[in-house]
Amino acid sequence: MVHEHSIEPATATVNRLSVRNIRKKFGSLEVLRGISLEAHDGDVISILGSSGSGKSTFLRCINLLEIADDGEIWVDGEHINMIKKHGRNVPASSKQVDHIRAELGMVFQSFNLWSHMTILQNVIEGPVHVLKRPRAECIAEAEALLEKVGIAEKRHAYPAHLSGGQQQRAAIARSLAMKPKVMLFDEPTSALDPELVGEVLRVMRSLAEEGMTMLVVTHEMNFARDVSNRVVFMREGQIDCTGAPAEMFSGESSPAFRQFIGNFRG
Amino acid sequence: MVHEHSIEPATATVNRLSVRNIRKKFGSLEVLRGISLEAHDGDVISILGSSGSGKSTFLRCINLLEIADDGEIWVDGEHINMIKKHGRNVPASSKQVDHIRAELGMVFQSFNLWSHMTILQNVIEGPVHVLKRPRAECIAEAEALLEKVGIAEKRHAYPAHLSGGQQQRAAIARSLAMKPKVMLFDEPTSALDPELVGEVLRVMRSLAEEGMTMLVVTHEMNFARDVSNRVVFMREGQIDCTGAPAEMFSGESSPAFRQFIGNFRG
Amino acid sequence: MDFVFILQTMKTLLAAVPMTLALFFLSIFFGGLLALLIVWMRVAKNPILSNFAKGYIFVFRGSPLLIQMFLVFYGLGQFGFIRYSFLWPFLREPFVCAVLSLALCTAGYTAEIFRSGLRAVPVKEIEAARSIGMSGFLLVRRIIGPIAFRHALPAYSTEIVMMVKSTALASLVTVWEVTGVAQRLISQTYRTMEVFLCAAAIYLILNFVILQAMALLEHRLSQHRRAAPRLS
Amino acid sequence: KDWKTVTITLEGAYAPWNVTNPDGTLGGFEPELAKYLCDQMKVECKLVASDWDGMIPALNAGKFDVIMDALSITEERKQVIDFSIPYANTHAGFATQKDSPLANAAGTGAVLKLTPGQTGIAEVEAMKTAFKGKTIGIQAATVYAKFIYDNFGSIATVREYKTGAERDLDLESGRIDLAFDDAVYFGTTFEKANGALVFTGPEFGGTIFGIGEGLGLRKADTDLKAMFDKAITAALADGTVKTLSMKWFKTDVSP
Amino acid sequence: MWIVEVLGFGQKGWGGLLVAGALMTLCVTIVALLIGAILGTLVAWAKLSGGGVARTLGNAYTTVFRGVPELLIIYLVYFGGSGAVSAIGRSLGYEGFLGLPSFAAGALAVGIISGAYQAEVYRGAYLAIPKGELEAAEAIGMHRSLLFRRIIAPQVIRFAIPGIGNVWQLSLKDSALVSVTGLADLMRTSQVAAGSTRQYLLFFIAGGCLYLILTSLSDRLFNRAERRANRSMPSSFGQA
Ligand SMILES: Nc1ncnc2c1ncn2[C@@H]1O[C@H](COP(=O)(O)OP(=O)(O)OP(=O)(O)O)[C@@H](O)[C@H]1O
Ligand SMILES: Nc1ncnc2c1ncn2[C@@H]1O[C@H](COP(=O)(O)OP(=O)(O)OP(=O)(O)O)[C@@H](O)[C@H]1O
Ligand SMILES: [Mg+2]
Ligand SMILES: [Mg+2]
Repeated sequence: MVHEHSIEPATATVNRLSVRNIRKKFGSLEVLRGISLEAHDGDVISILGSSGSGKSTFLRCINLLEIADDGEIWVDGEHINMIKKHGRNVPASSKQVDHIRAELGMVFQSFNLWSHMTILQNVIEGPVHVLKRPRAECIAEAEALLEKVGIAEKRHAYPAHLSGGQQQRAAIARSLAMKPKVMLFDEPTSALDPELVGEVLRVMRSLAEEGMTMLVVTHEMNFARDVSNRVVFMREGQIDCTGAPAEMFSGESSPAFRQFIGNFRG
Repeated sequence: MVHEHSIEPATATVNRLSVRNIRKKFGSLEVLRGISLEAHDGDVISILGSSGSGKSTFLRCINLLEIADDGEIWVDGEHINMIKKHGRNVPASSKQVDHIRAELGMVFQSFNLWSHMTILQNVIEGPVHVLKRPRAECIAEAEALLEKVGIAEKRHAYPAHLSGGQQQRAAIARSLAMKPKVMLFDEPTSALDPELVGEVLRVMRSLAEEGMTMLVVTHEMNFARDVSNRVVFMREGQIDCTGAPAEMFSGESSPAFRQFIGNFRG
Repeated sequence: MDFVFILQTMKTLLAAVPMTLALFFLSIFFGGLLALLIVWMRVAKNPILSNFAKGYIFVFRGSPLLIQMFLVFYGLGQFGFIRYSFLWPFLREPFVCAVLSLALCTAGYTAEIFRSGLRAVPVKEIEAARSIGMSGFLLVRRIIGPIAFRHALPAYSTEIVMMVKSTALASLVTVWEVTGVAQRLISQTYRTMEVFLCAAAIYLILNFVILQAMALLEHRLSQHRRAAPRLS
Repeated sequence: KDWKTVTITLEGAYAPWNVTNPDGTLGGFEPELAKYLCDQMKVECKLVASDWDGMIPALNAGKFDVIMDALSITEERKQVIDFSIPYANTHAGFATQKDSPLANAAGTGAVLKLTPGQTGIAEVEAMKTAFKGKTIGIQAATVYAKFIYDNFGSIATVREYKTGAERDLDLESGRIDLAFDDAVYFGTTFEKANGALVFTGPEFGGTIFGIGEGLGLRKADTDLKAMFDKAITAALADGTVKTLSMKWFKTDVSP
Repeated sequence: MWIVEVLGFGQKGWGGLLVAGALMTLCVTIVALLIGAILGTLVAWAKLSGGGVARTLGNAYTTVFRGVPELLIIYLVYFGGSGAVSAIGRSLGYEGFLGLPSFAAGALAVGIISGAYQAEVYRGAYLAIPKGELEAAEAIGMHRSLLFRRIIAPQVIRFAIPGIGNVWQLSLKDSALVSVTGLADLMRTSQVAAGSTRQYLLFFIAGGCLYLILTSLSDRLFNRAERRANRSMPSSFGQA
């Protein structure tokens, strides 16, 4: 267990994802105040933290939906190039942005399925139009994926006709279809009822078992404890403490984290 | 603990709410297949059940947002009169419907605050315009209520400017302002994040302590176990089993219920 | 009722329907293209472009089409530099001018309609697309365009119906479509009501057909909004 | 019916027959003639402006009693309204740009009196060769339109305008080569064009375009027609029409 | 400098008449909008809640008055309406002509058209009210008239404001057609001035500019109303 306020050196080796000293301000509000993190092959990292601590912003900075004011990001060893424009950080190449994003799967809290497409169309959209792969091949893979997350029979339905848990699983399938190197999950279960939570967690667990690298922002302590191999606790835009779940939940953590999990009777 | 498939006789005594053999079809889909229930003064009844089992429909039938095809309802001893029109059940008197509804408070899952009114205006709307009570008096009471649910400082804000938990509490205050005999809650916490859930449950708990009769459709097992004095488990439009929470959660319940709470490690 | 006269009138008016339709389709087509350009400028970050688009929309929505058409047709010809430019062979033609001013006008309206469609595209669905690596034209073509178009469709149907009626003004610039022919018939026969009722019937039928077609399109594009098919 | 007041309508935008002054009052040849006629008949006249498009139906609906708007007396119009005797009869002619090759066609400056149905006129035949392939602008649905179609429809492109004013703008800009219309109307147009436009070929007069311009009246009001006929006869006899005509048209349009 | 003189307010200037025309246009449009508001509410109500017959009539109204050229409707009202009034007058023993005044006929005609568009606006606005808010009102025992007055009407007005702004814009321009009734509105005044002076381009441009001024004034008014009505919404909600 480390109290992590120092900067990790980013070694561009087998690291799937490497983030160094990310900072982000919204106006005068400093939301991220220097975050560093590394994820290796097969890592499942749970990111915990109270509301407003900057968890979503952190994920959004990684896949460049927000541009960090400062810091470095490597995805699968590739460094994301930034230049300064009018005193603000902007990506040097929008081609690289698209390409990096295609390697990072993002599953949003509110699913964000495209409402004008069926589930199958949602899933093949990226492979066919972004990766420009043959349609027939993509459909076959998409059907296998939908099978895997357990909603194959809904493939011709529109998102609005699916329950929340089904939509969430469709969103996961959509991300997986891009064969990302790393998956980012933003509170994948918080809008679901207990039964649906179970379904989604089951899918994520099987992904973890297959060795997918994942960053998961979650309020599900059970998931953090039982599935992930590392827990990161964020507080006021910084990493307050991090460590293996067994250590963290057994009490060897910061006082803030102990207070945070106070209500949790695991 | 009773397996409840028989019809309870409706004794019009101190029962706040009494429902006998309610049935409801949507088209060919039989959503409620004969439900009976009694709630006495101070009862807090949790209604559990998986998605689609008819919980919401049941609450909506009680306050006549849906008209049951069959069955009897008494509110505070008063029988709701129905007549047949074109072969369908309709309330005999719309005056009675308005009057009954004023005695039943309903808190919707999606709050349904009136978006064009401030929180205070939302709360006094019913007392002033439906109960026709003096405005000044209503305002004083409303402010006390808002104080009680902890959002007094937001009274001049519009619903859209409040967080989910604040909106939910405003909706509760709006219902309470009508001084209902019975409160119906439809999943009052399912759209909230874990911290807000706590706030809302705290308010409900204090209502329970004051002796308010409540029917609560919920997914919060902790609430069902710790706050309510009776648990009803619905399954496929029927009451599968019912009983005191202690008995139900300790395993003396139907196999379906045990499976339902399987994931719950209270 | 003088049926012979009405029949004769109908025959005369129907002969002008192709002209009305030609004006309509061409101006809707070019107006739509222009509207896309205007709306692109309107939402652009560049203040020069967006202010130009704002001004364009203001002028063409804010003044009567009659005046616009008059100025395009009779006004442009007053300027020597236009009369001696390469454009004159085109602008000399009344039909071209009629289509041009109809298209300019509808582009102003249509741009506003498309913009409200754009505003209705959920930001989150755009983010989802970005997060799989979509950007630029691909994003517009696959996600933003279809959603915005679907949302704009009802308002756009209304605009299209108004365009059918607006073609009536083309007789001002010597393009004789249905209303112009009707007015000419009236000044020959002085039977205002009969002739106008015939014209009205033609427009009503045209618009009814167009509205039905648009409703069909709307129906086809809103599968995802309808209730799910019953699984029985 | 006892006529004490009579409502007369005119367009107020057809210089120099009738115009609106910047202060909103009506002026021109017809309002001044109307004043004389009403004084003759000892009735009070009210002049109201209204739109040309709705004039004849509005007369029959009873919105006013008389139309005085350079209304040519024609058979078609006689089917729906009645006319007084004519108070003017103007010539018609071709106009073109001053430096156009079509200017100064044979017979320019002459006046040709024609009767209805007359064919084989030498001057017209000459113009047909001169105007071959050109574009002639006319005001739609006028007596002149028929004349142009009958004589030039086969050799030239005829373009119909809703109003003469629009046609004149196109003549100036060169979209059309020739225009055919009322000669006194052209008089004002030429004045505004500062000499850029001129007549070409002879002016056409006689009864070919009808017997002239008269007042439009409802068929039922025969008594009113009789009163106006009498007043117009007087105005023609004592030279009032001629005086007003010289004032406004710089030529005599008395029938 | 003759332009200044011709468009000015002096003895030879048409400024006064043009401004009077603009005011007339404004009056016709305002009255038409009010007539349209009444008709539109009735038709929207018929289309939403009426039985089969009312709904069919409502649909017919909106289809016909949106689908038929405006000019024709103005003719129908102007001449047809006068005919009707005269017939009533005659049956009461009044001889002679009893017409709808030009202003009334023009405003009524434009109002009828405006009503068809407003009906659609109100219908859309009603459908935009979250269903839950209506249920919440029913659930505390509001009866229908109270529900309409307290919950539906205020929200319909709020949602309808942008749409009404568009209808206003349409009516402003439809009112240009009432000149066939002889009403000296802005369009006809421009045409009269153009015909009397033979300065067509000048007066059409002047007329166009006056229309644009009317538009920008009313735009400002509607934007303010929209902001006011949306004060209960988050600031980003659909605002321009
Ligand atoms: N686009 C933005 N503009 C301004 N402030 C923002 C923006 N996005 C987020 N913030 C602010 O940044 C802070 C962190 O937000 P963030 O969404 O990252 O929190 P979070 O940890 O994901 O919280 P939650 O658990 O509630 O989702 C919050 O105070 C939020 O108000
Ligand atoms: N208005 C309606 N028309 C047709 N079917 C309906 C209607 N309302 C509900 N249903 C159906 O009735 C069944 C029960 O619905 P209900 O909303 O009562 O379930 P629930 O127990 O509240 O579920 P949840 O926990 O998901 O809210 C569902 O299958 C639903 O599809
Ligand atoms: Mg978040
Ligand atoms: Mg429910």
